[in-house]
Amino acid sequence: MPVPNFETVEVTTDLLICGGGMAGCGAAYEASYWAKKNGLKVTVVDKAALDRSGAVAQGLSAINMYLNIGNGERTPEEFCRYVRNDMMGIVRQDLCYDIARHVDSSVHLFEKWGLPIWRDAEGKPIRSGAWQVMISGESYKILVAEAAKKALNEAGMELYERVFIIEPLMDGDRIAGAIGFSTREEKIYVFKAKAVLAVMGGCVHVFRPRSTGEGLGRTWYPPFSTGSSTYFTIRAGAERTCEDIRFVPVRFKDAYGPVGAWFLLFKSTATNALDEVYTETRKPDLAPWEPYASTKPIPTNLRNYQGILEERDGKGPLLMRTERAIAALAEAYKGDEKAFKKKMKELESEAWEDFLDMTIGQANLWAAMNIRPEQMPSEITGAEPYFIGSHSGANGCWCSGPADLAPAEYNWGYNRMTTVKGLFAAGDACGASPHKFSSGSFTEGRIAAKAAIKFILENNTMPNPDPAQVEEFKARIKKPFEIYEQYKDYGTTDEVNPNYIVPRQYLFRLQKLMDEYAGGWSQNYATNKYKLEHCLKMLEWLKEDGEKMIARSLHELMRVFENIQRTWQAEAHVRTVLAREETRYPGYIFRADFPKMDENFNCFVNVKWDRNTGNWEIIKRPVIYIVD
Amino acid sequence: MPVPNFETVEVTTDLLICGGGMAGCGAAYEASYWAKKNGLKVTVVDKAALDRSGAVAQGLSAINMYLNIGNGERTPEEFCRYVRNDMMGIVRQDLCYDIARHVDSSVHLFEKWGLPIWRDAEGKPIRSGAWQVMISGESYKILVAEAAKKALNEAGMELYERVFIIEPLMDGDRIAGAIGFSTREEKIYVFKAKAVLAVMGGCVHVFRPRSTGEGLGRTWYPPFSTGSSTYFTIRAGAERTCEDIRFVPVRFKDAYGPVGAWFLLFKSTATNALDEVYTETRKPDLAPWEPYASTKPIPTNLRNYQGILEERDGKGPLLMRTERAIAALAEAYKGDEKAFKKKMKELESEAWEDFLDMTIGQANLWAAMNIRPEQMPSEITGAEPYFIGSHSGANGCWCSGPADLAPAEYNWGYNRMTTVKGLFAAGDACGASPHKFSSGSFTEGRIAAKAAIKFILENNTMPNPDPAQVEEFKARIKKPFEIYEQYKDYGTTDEVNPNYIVPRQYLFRLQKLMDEYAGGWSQNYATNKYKLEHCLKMLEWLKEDGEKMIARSLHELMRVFENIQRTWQAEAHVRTVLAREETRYPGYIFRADFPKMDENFNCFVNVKWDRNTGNWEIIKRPVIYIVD
Amino acid sequence: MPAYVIAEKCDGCKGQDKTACMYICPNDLMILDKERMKSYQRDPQMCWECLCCAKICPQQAIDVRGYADFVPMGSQCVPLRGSQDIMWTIKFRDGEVKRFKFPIRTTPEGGAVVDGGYGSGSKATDINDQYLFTEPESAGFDLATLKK
Amino acid sequence: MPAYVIAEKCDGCKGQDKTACMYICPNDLMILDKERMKSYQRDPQMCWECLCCAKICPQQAIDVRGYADFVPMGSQCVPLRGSQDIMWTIKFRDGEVKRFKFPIRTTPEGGAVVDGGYGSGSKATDINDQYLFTEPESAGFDLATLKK
Ligand SMILES: Cc1cc2c(cc1C)N(S(=O)(=O)O)[C@@H]1C(=O)NC(=O)N=C1N2C[C@H](O)[C@H](O)[C@H](O)COP(=O)(O)OP(=O)(O)OC[C@H]1O[C@@H](n2cnc3c(N)ncnc32)[C@H](O)[C@@H]1O
Ligand SMILES: Cc1cc2c(cc1C)N(S(=O)(=O)O)[C@@H]1C(=O)NC(=O)N=C1N2C[C@H](O)[C@H](O)[C@H](O)COP(=O)(O)OP(=O)(O)OC[C@H]1O[C@@H](n2cnc3c(N)ncnc32)[C@H](O)[C@@H]1O
Ligand SMILES: Nc1ncnc2c1ncn2[C@@H]1O[C@H](COP(=O)(O)O)[C@@H](O)[C@H]1O
Ligand SMILES: Nc1ncnc2c1ncn2[C@@H]1O[C@H](COP(=O)(O)O)[C@@H](O)[C@H]1O
Ligand SMILES: Nc1ncnc2c1ncn2[C@@H]1O[C@H](COP(=O)(O)O)[C@@H](O)[C@H]1O
Ligand code: SF4
Ligand code: SF4
Ligand code: SF4
Ligand code: SF4
Ligand code: NA
Repeated sequence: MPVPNFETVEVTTDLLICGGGMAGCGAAYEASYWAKKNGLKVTVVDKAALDRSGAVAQGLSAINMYLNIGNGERTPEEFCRYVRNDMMGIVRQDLCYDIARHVDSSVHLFEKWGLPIWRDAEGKPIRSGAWQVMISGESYKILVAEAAKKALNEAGMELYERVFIIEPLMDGDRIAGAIGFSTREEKIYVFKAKAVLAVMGGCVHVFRPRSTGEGLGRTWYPPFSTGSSTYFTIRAGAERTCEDIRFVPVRFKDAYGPVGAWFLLFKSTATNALDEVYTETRKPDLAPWEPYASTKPIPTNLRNYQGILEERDGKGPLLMRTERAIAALAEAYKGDEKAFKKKMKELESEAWEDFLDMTIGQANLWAAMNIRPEQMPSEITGAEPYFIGSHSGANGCWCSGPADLAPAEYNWGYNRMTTVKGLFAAGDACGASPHKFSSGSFTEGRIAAKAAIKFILENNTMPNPDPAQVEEFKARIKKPFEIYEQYKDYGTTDEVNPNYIVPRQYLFRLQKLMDEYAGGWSQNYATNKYKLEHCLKMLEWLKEDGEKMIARSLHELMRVFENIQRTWQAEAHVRTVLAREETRYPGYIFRADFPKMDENFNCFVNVKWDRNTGNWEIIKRPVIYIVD
Repeated sequence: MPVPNFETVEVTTDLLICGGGMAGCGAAYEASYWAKKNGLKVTVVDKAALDRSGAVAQGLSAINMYLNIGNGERTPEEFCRYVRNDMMGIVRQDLCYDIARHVDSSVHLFEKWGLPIWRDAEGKPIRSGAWQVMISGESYKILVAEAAKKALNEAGMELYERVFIIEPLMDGDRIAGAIGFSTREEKIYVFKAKAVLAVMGGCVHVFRPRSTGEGLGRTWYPPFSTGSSTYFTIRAGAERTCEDIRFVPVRFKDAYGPVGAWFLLFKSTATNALDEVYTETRKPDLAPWEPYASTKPIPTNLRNYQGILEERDGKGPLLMRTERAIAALAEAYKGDEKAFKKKMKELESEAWEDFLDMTIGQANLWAAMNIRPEQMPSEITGAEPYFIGSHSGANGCWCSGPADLAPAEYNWGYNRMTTVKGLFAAGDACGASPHKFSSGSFTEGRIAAKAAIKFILENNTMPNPDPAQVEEFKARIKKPFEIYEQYKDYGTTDEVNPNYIVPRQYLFRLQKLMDEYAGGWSQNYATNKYKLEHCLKMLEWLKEDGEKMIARSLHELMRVFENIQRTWQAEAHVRTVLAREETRYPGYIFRADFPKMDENFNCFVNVKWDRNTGNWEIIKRPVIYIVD
Repeated sequence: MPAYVIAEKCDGCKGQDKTACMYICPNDLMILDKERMKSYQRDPQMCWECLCCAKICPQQAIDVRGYADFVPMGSQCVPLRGSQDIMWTIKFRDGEVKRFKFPIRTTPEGGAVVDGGYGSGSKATDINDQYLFTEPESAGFDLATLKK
Repeated sequence: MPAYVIAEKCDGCKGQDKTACMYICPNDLMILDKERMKSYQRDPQMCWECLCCAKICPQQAIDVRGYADFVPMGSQCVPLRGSQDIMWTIKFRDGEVKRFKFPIRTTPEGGAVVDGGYGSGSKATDINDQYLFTEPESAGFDLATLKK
C-alpha cells in the first residue's frame, strides 16, 4: 500500500485501560463500577477483539489460582509460602496475598457468568493440584469479555478494538495517555487520560523457538503477546523488577501442550529415554539450591533443571508417561470390564479435553503422530523463555502494594501503581507477583482499576502530553511506509534490499542473538558475562537497524512496533541477568560463570530506563516477607 | 506454470559422468584421453554450469592435499598414517595411498593452467600445514573447468549442463544409465551408458543449520550439494561405507569461514569465554579415545569435542584469537616501524584473502560486525553435520581399490568401481578415502575414469534400461506438477494446503527431525537408540509425505528431488549410527548410550539397500592397513 | 497447523462490512480478498492455531493443517462450536476418527449477568478500602488481611 | 548476504538468449523477468553468497546484503573481477572502506593448455596400469606403489 494518509483521532478520558485480556477485562469490569459511581470515564483499547484477545483466546482447561477460602480449602498465607518457595525466595508477598484474598470472588463470578468448573458429586470443585481447579474452558475468554463489555456498556464507558498502542504519552513525570494506530483504518489514536493502566500482557518471540520455518507461531504463550506492557512502562520511566526471571515452561514437545494436568490431575511420571525417573535420580544435582530444593513441590525451575541436565547429556527425550498414568488411574476398575472401559473412555476424553481446551495444536500433533495417550508416552521438553508476570515467571513493573499489607518499602501510594505517577499495572505487566494465572490476573486488574480510580479522584487534573512528542510518534508511525516507498524499486527481490529490513527478518535476528547469547534452549539456558555483554552490543545495533524496518500494510506496521517492544524486553532482561551475578534459577537461566546461588542476591534486582538521559540503572531492592 | 509437456531426449554414450565438480572435471579430463584413444564416447552431465559448479564454485584459498613427493616433501606412507589417525583408525589406506601418489600430478597441472599457488622466494610452495598449500584460488573452478571442457572438446566428447539427474537406470544388476530433467526446458533426459561415474558431490541441509529464517543458504559446504551421489548409488544397489562419519567442521560462527588458515598458517590459538586454552585444559577429556588422542595433530573430531564440551557447559563462545596470532607473527618486525606496518598490511591482506577466496559471506560478516582480525577475536563453533567423502568426513560408496595396492577384500575388479557392475564413484561419492579435498577429488575422478574406460573395453555391450522403469521415473518427474494442478485451488493461501507439501517445508521437517534425533548441533551432537529409532519412523513418514511434494516451476521440481535425495542420505546415516554401538567420534556424533570406543567396532559399518526387496542391510567389513 | 480458508466454502461473510474471521483473529491474520470475496490467511508463520477463526466461521470454511516443519501430514482437528458445547472431530494420520464433546458455557450466549447475582457487594462502597465490586458476597468470606 | 539485482543497473544482458547470472549461478537462483527485462533472485534463502553472479555480471548490477538473521546492516563486499586479478571493496558497518586485490590466474582467460605442457605422459599408454594422462612427467616422480 502507498504511504497512508493518517487521520488523527483524539480521545480524552479519565482512566485509559491499555489491553483487554484477563487483567484488562478485570479492570474494565471493576473500573466501570467505581468510575460510574464517581462520574468518571473509562476507555479500554485493545489491538484485537476482546472476545478472543490475549493469552486466553484459545481457552484454558484449568484455573490455576483458586483458594476457596470461604470453604476452608486454602489460605492466603499458604499461598504466600508456596510462591516464595517456587520463586527461590524472591517474591512480593504483599502482592500475592492481595490477589489471594480476592481471587475467589473472581472465580465465583466466572462460574456465574457461565464457565463450567468441574465439580464432583458433592459439588466440590475438582482440583488438579493444591491451587488449581479443572474447567471446561473453551469459552473462558468469551465469557469474561462478555461480562466486561456488558459492565462497560451498562456504565456508559467506551471500547476501542483493533488499535495498537505504541507509546506512552507523558506530561513531565506523570503519565498523560497513550498513542496508537488502527490496524484497520488509516487512523492514529491519541488518548489523553488522567491515569493509565498497562495490561497488555507478556512477551513471546524474544528467544528463538524450537520450530524451524513455518512453525514459528506455535508457541506456548501466544505470539501476539509482544512485550507491549514492558515497553510501554519502561518508556514511561517505570522501574521494572525480576526481569531476569523469564519463564521456561516444560511442555509437550513441538506443540507446547501444558504439563500441569498430566503431572497433577493424572499423576503422571516423566522418565528419560533410558526409562529412569530423572526427577528422582537427579535429586543430588539440586543440592546447591537448598533449602528450596527440599520444598514440596520442588520449585518449577529446579524441576526444569533436572530435565535440562538429562537432555544436555544426550539422555533425552524426556517422556511423559501418559500410558502408565492412565493405566494406574484405571487399575482400580480392572475387575469389571464395563466399568473399566467406561473409566478408560472418561480418562481419554479428559486427556483430549485438556489440550482441545487450550492447545489445539497439541491435540492435532497427537493425531498426526498416531499418539493415543493411553497407549504410548509423549515427549516433553523445555520451551524457549517467555516473559510473563505470572505462572512461575515474575517480570513486570515494580508496583506499590496494598495499604494494609505492604511494608513501607513497598508502598508509595496507590495499589499497583508503578513508580510513574498515574501509571498502573496488572497481570503480566505487574512484577514479583507470580502464580496469579488467569484468575489472578483478572483479579489484579480489578485491584489496580479501583486504585486507579482513587488516584484520579485525588489527582483530578487532565495532564497535557507534550505536543512535540505526539508529532514525533506520528512521524514514527509513518516512517516504515516511507522507507519502503523510497527504496522499494532499488532491487528486484522485494525482501532483499540493503536500505531496509523486513520485520520478520528483524525478528529472526533478535531471536537468534538472544538464544545464543542470553541462554536460550540451544544453549541449555546457560550464559555468562562475555555473552551477555556481546548481546547488549548486538541489541544496540539491532535497535539502530530497527530504524530501517519497513511496513507494506497496517498489519506489517504492527509487526514493526511489536519488534521494537520485544527488543526493549530483551534489553531489560539481559541487563538484569548481567547484574544478578549468581545462579538462582538454574532451570531458567544458568550463569556458567556464577554457577551457584549467592545470598548477596537475596534481593530484587530492578532495572529502570531514564527517559531524560536514556541511561539504564540497576537498583537492588530488599525482599521483605509479610508471611514467612 | 501448468503441468509441463515434457519431451524425452535419449542420449546414448559409453561413459556417462554424472557431475562436473572437482571429481567430475578430473574424470572428464582423464576420460577424454583414454576414451578417444579407444574410440569411445564420454558424456558429462551437470545440473549447473561447469565453470562454477560444485563445492569450489566460490573458489578456495588452499589446496589441502599436496605431497610434493618429487621434491621429497611428503610420502604417501605418511599420508596414510595421518589419515588413519585422524579417522580414529577407520580408513581404506589403499584408496588414500592411490590418491597420494597421483595428486601431485593434478596440482602441477592446476598450476600450469594458471592457478596461482603461493610460493616463497625460492619457489617452494608455501605450506600452511603438513599437507596444505596456500593459493589465490578465486578462479580455481573456472580454471579446472576450462581444462576439462577443452579436453572434452578436443576429444569430441559431449557436455550437458542444467540437467538434474534423479535416478540411475538399471539393467538387472548392471548400471545402464541415468535419468534426469532440464531445469531450463521441458525436457526429460534418458542417458544410456555402458559405465556410469557418480561424482555429484556431498550432502548439505540434512541437519538443521544454526541460522534462522533467511540465512539458511549460508552453510559451509554449499546448499547445492544435495545428496545426489548418495541417493543415486544407493538406489543402484551400491554398498555404502562410513555413513556414520558425517563431518562436523568447526567454523567461524554464522558465516562458516574455515579455520584451517588460522590454525595452521597464522598459528592461532582458540580460547573459551574465560580465556582458557581449552585445547589444553580439555586434554583429560580425551582419555577414552586413546591412542588417537595422543597423536599429532589431534584428530579433527577430538578437537571438536573439546570445544563442544566447553559450549555445552556454558563457557562459550569459543574464540579464535586472530588478534594475538597476528601480533605474534608481526612481533619480529616490531623494532622497525615501516617493516612492521608492511608486515601488518601483508597479514591483514592474507587474512581477508582467505575468506574472500572461498567464504565471502564471512568477510562480509567481519565488515558488518566491524571486526578487524588484527584487533579482536572472532567466534568459532561447530557447524551442522555434513556428508562428504572428503575432509575429515568419509561417507560414500564402498569401492574396489587399485589392483597393485588393495588387499583381496578390497578388490573386486576395477579401481573405484562400486559394488554395482559398471558404476564408479569418486570425490565425495567415494567413501573411506578422506582428506582428499579438492585436489584429491579431482585426482580420484581421474583414477576412476581411467578404470571405467577399462571396464567398458572389457564389458563392451550396451545395457538396456528397463522401459517400465523409465516410464515410472518420467511419471515421477511430472507428478509434483500434477498434484499442484489438482489441488491448488482448494485453499486460499498457496503454501497451506492439506493435500500437498511445499519442498521448502519438507526440508525444514527433515532438518528439524535430524537435528533433534540424530544428534545435530542443538543436541551437542549426541543421540541414543531411542532417538535413532524414533528418527527412522519419522523418516518413513516423511518419505510417505514426500509423495505429496509439489512443484510450481522446473526450479522447484529440482528442490523436490533434492529433498528426496537428502532423505535417503539421512536414512543411511541413521541406520549406520544405530548399528555402530560405540562412540568413536565424540566430536561428530556421541552415542550417549554407548559413550566409549569399543574395539568390536574397529571395522567398517557398511549399509546397503536392496533394490528388489527394499530392505536395508548392515554389513561389517574389516579394516586392513597397507601401511600401518 | 496454520489455519487456512477452504476456497469453495468461504462466501466472504456475504459481503458484510466485517468478516467473522477478520473480526476475531487475535493476531490479525485473516483478511478478505475483496476481488474474490474470499478470506485468506496472510501469514501462516504467525498463526497460533487457536482456531478462534474456525470456531466462528459461519460456513465452516476454515480448517487447519499441521505446521509442516514438525507435524506429519494427514491429521485433522475440526471444531463445531454450538451455543453450549463444542464437538471435536479428530482424524488420525492412520485414518481413525474420534469425536469428543465438551461443554463451553452454562448460560445462554450473551447471558452473563454482570454482578453474577451477588449484587454490587454489601461492602463495595468506599473507594479507599480494599473491597472490590460484588465483595464480600462473591468471595464467600469477609476480606482477609494481616496485621502489619 | 543473499545476492540481489540492482534494478537500475541490470539490462537483462541486453536480451541475449542466456543472461550471465542465470548461466552461472550454481544453485539456479537468478532468473530473468522477461517483462521487465531484468533478472531477480528467486530464492534468497538458498543463496550461498558465492557471488559467482556478481563477478560475472557485465553491468555490476548484482550486489549482496548480509543475511538478515545474523548480519548487522551496512556492510558491503563488492568484487571487481578482471582477467588476472580480483579487486574487493569492503565497506564496514562503521563506514571504513578497505580495498584488497588478489591474483586469480596466471594465464590469459581461456588460456589453459590441456596437457599443461607435460605432453600426454610418457607412460600413460596402457589402460591396464596405474599411470594417468600426463604421468609421470606431471607428477615429477615415477609412480609409487607398495609391495602387497
Ligand atoms: C496461553 C496460555 C496461558 C495460560 C495457560 C496455558 C496457555 C496455553 N495455562 S497453563 O499453561 O498453566 O495450563 C494456565 C491455565 O491453565 N490456567 C490459568 O489460570 N492460567 C493459565 N495461563 C495463563 C493466563 O492465560 C495468563 O496468566 C493471563 O491471561 C494473563 O493476563 P493478562 O496479563 O491480561 O494478559 P493477556 O494476554 O490475557 O491480555 C493482554 C491483552 O493486551 C492486548 N494487547 C497487547 N498488546 C497491545 C497493544 N500494543 N495495544 C493494544 N492492546 C494490546 C492483547 O490483545 C490482550 O487483549
Ligand atoms: C565448499 C568448500 C569446500 C572446501 C573448502 C572450503 C569450502 C568453503 N576447503 S576448507 O574448508 O578446508 O578450507 C578446502 C580447501 O581449502 N582446500 C581444498 O582442497 N578443498 C577444500 N574444500 C573441499 C573441496 O571443495 C571438495 O573436496 C571437492 O570439491 C569435492 O569434489 P566433488 O566430489 O567433485 O564435489 P563437487 O561439489 O565439487 O561437485 C559436484 C558436482 O555435481 C553436480 N551435481 C550435483 N548433483 C547433481 C545432479 N543431481 N545432477 C547433475 N549434477 C549434479 C554439481 O553441480 C557439481 O558440479
Ligand atoms: N510437577 C509439578 N508439580 C507441582 N506442580 C506442578 C507440576 N507441574 C505443573 N504444576 C503446576 O500446575 C499448574 C499448571 O502447570 P503447567 O501446565 O505447567 O502450566 C501450575 O500451577 C504449575 O505450577
Ligand atoms: N587445529 C588444526 N590442527 C591441524 N590441522 C588442522 C587444524 N585445523 C585445520 N586443520 C587442517 O587444515 C585444513 C583446512 O582445515 P579447515 O579450514 O578446518 O577445513 C584441513 O586439512 C584440516 O585438517
Ligand atoms: N539464461 C538462460 N540460460 C539457459 N536457457 C535459457 C536462459 N534464458 C532463457 N532460456 C531458455 O528459454 C526458455 C524459456 O525459459 P523461461 O524464462 O524459464 O520460461 C527455457 O526453455 C530456456 O531454455
Ligand atoms: S468467517 Fe468464514 S465465510 Fe466469513 S470470510 Fe471468514 S472464512 Fe469466509
Ligand atoms: S487459528 Fe487463531 S491465530 Fe490462526 S488465523 Fe485463526 S484465529 Fe488467527
Ligand atoms: S548478469 Fe547482470 S545485467 Fe545480466 S541479467 Fe544478470 S543482473 Fe542483469
Ligand atoms: S551469490 Fe551464488 S548462489 Fe547466490 S545467487 Fe549469486 S551465484 Fe547464485
Ligand atoms: Na544444546
